[in-house]
Amino acid sequence: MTALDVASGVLLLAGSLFAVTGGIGLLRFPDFYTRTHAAGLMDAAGAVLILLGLLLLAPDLGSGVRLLLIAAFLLVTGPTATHALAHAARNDGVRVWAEREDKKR
Amino acid sequence: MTSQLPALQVVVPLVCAAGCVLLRSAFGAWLLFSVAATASLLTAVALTVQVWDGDVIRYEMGGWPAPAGIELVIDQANVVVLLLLGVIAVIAAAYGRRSIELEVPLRRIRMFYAAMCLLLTGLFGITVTGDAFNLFVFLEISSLSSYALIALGRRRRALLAAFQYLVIGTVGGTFLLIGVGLAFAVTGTLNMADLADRLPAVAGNRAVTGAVVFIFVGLAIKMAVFPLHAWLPGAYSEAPSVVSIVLAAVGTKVAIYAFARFAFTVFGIDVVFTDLPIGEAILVVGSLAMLAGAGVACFQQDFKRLLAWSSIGQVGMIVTGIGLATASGVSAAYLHIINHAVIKGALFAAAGILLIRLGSTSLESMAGLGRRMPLTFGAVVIAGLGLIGVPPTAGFASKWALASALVEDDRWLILIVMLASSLLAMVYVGRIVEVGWFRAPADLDERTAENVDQATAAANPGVVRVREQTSVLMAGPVALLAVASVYFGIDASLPSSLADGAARILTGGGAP
Amino acid sequence: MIATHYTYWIIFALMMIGLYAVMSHGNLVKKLIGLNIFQVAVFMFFISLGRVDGGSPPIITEGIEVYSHPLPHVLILTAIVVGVATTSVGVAIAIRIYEAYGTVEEDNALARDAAEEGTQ
Amino acid sequence: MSTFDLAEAVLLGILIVTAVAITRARSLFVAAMLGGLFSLVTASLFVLLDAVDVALTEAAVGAGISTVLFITALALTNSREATTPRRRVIPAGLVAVLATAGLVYASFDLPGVGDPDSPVQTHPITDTYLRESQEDLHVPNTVTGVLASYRGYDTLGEVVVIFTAGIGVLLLMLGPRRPADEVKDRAYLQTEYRVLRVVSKTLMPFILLFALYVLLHGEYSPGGGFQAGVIFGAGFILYTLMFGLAAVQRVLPMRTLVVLVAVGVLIYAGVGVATMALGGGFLDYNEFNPGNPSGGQVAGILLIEVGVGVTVAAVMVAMFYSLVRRGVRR
Repeated sequence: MTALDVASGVLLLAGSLFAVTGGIGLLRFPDFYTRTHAAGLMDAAGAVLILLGLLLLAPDLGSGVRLLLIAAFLLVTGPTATHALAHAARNDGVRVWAEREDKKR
Repeated sequence: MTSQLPALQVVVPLVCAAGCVLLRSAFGAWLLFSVAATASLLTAVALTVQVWDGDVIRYEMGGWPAPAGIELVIDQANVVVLLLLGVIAVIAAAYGRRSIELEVPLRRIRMFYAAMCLLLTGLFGITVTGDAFNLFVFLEISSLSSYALIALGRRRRALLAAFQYLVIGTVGGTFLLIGVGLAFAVTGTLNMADLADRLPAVAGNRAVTGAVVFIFVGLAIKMAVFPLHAWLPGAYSEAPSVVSIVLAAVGTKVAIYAFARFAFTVFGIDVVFTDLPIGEAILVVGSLAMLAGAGVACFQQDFKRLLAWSSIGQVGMIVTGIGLATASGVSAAYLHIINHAVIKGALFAAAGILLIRLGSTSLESMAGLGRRMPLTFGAVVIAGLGLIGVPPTAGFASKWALASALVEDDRWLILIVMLASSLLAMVYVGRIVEVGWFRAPADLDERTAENVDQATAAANPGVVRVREQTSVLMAGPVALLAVASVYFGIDASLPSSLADGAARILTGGGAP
Repeated sequence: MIATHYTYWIIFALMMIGLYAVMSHGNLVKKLIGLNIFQVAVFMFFISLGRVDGGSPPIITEGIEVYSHPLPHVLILTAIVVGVATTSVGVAIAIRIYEAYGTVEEDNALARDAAEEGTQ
Repeated sequence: MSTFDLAEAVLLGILIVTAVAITRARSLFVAAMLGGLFSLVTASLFVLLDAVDVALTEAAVGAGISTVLFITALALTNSREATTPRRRVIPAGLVAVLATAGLVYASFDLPGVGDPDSPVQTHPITDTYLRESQEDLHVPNTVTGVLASYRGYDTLGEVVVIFTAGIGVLLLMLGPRRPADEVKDRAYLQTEYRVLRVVSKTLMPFILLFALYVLLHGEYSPGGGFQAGVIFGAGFILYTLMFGLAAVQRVLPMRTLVVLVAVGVLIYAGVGVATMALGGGFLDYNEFNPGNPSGGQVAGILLIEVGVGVTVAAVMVAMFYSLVRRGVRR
């Protein structure tokens, strides 16, 4: 086990952790915006960390470059998609959750 | 050049389809469709001549020998279907010139002809191929184009009929795919000849049984064999006239051919008819179809719908011949494929004329037709006699052949069913004659106006414009088919020798 | 038996769910979605036929000896295209049905046709 | 249990759960999105089963195109489903159970999954496709080789299927345009979603470049004309979503698209006709370079892949145009 393996393992674990918390958040958060936030975290932080972890293990230059490109595209498109979702929801009049409302019900 | 004919049979209509899209005029599209139809007929004739003596032509696509590549196979079992397709295509081209102009909005006509060319491509492709998976691909081409074409019918129900056909047709196609997959799993090949070589080695395998059943059920949906016929009445009666003619005359027949090809030359008589009770099952559903189709046809209020139900009965008769799995049975089935195509072609073409002259195809609107449009009515009656099987029509020739085949095999019960269905045919044809000849016509102008109103109310842009004159291009095909239906009854030498040749190849254990 | 065949059985279960969805639902769009599931399950069946234990994707590379069979892959590429083509035509017809009938429920559309027939 | 089995079982489990959820969902948007998920998981399963080309296509078609089609259909129709009437349940269930029972019965005599001695693996064509093809074609991706050369006629059929679907959709969707809505949409798009517009504009060249890569590199890696066409089409669909129909039609008018649809088919069929004219069989690419057959093969494969790509991309975009042009009618 080299240092590279350890580093990659740590990154993969961190990425998986983000993915799992994102998933839990998606299920447990109370309203649309907070859930979008969880989902956004999943593909920005989770997926990118996993990709970086894999990058450290890349067998050759070609795979490495491809992984980097995928990570770069995910970093651009993920937040954009999250932004678009939230924006569309706001336009559509989806309201932000407030605790008081919840208690009244 | 002659060695390229099998490929040209498929490629010419395909190229014409692409051409129709590129052209800017509706007339040009019609011209291209006519070229495709004529070229296909000539190709089919040339191929028939080449295999007349029982030869088999194999054409290697891409120059790769089968089974690595795909091969086309032309023999006596499929040139019959090719000829029929070619003739009906030419008739559709002549007939469509006026009929499509009146039934389809101008801006859709180019695409309409492109879709017609693709329908031909698909049907020819199914017929010439020697590869099981390739058959599926071309089956889907013909199905997809027919879904779109049926949906262009003038009433909104055409859309519903097309959708129902799409769903059930796709399920049928997928069943076929499953069957091909099972056969592939235990042989490793898709080429029909190679499958036939390798299947005996795995005889009795449950996967082979599964393959036979799934291919049979999948194709039965496309053949509209009772009780899988539900899509047919709507699809045939709501489609534009030209589409009805092509589908009714050759649509189901190609599926029947494909089944015969699989049953006799790929899996073999031993597996399908001796080891498995598929033959018996076909005889049962065929008999039920004869009764149910003809029976329900008696209660229809619409001419085209009546014809569609009658088709279900006639398909039952054809598959019964196949189910016998004897040379005379298969020959009778092929003979009826030819004769029924001619008869139903004539009747659906006549229905198209009625639609344009009367604005409707309801039986009610046909009252007094005999006096007002004696020629069209005469053609309907002649073709109707063929449906019943009155001598000396073509229908008699093929029913006689089937009856002899049944007697030869001691199937007396089925013979009685067949006779009963002929009696029922007499009832429904009798109704048409009764309405057309004995019932007084309502005032023409008023009724026409009313019908057009209904069509408009159906909220469909394709309102039929009622015409006072029948174009020669539409009357000609009807007359030609009606005359042919009598001629093939008097002198059946051409269809019989074609049918016998096909039966020899299929039941004689010839190479697929 | 179970170890080598369970893949088939799960795939067949997927086919069953798809086929059931196609036939039991009256909603036209849902029928098309069901049809997709059914077809995709059939695709999986074909692909599973091509697999070899310890094989690699059939792209010839130096140092690799065992490859999965490319033929099922080729067939399914074609079949996927057939599937999406059917879906697109189905969607187009469904949209036209909605415009003509005001509904995409098969039963409602049929009822409306029957009612129209009754008034004539 | 190996890693492979574990991964496969998990994926198949997810698929079953998703499929059940799809049939039970009354909201059709949910069903459509789950359908996309179903395809994506299927694509992962295909990777696991070594079918990388199929996986790429399934992801692009199932999760991409089909989902877009369904969502468009829902936008133009109704997005909630009525409850299923009871009388449909029993016959449907019966047919489904019967079909499955038949399959399970047949499966007892099927060779096991992954069995190296199965008839499929031992048939001589396996060797033709995997070994001899390297001499005949020099195309390392055997899927591309079989697809474009050995079974090139099937692939012609595939292009014709797409062509037919395009014609079918255009035939059905030709109809009244709604220019008023378009103007409104445009004004709306100009003010909103600036981030999206900037990002998609930036991504556009990369998408098109990637499509070209997939097209030209299909002989060495997963991909080919069809996948490239879908990616190319997806690029234009994205552009239409962001900038409106009017803007994209200035670049690529409907008429041009319709011409391109036919041109792609003609390129493919034309290659076949050319080989016939050169004296060989239909689609026999050896004729292009009789002295060096494999050179002719590579040229032929590239040409037909271009034909496939052109038709597929044009049909995708044309379908999307005609659906969008239909406008929302509620």
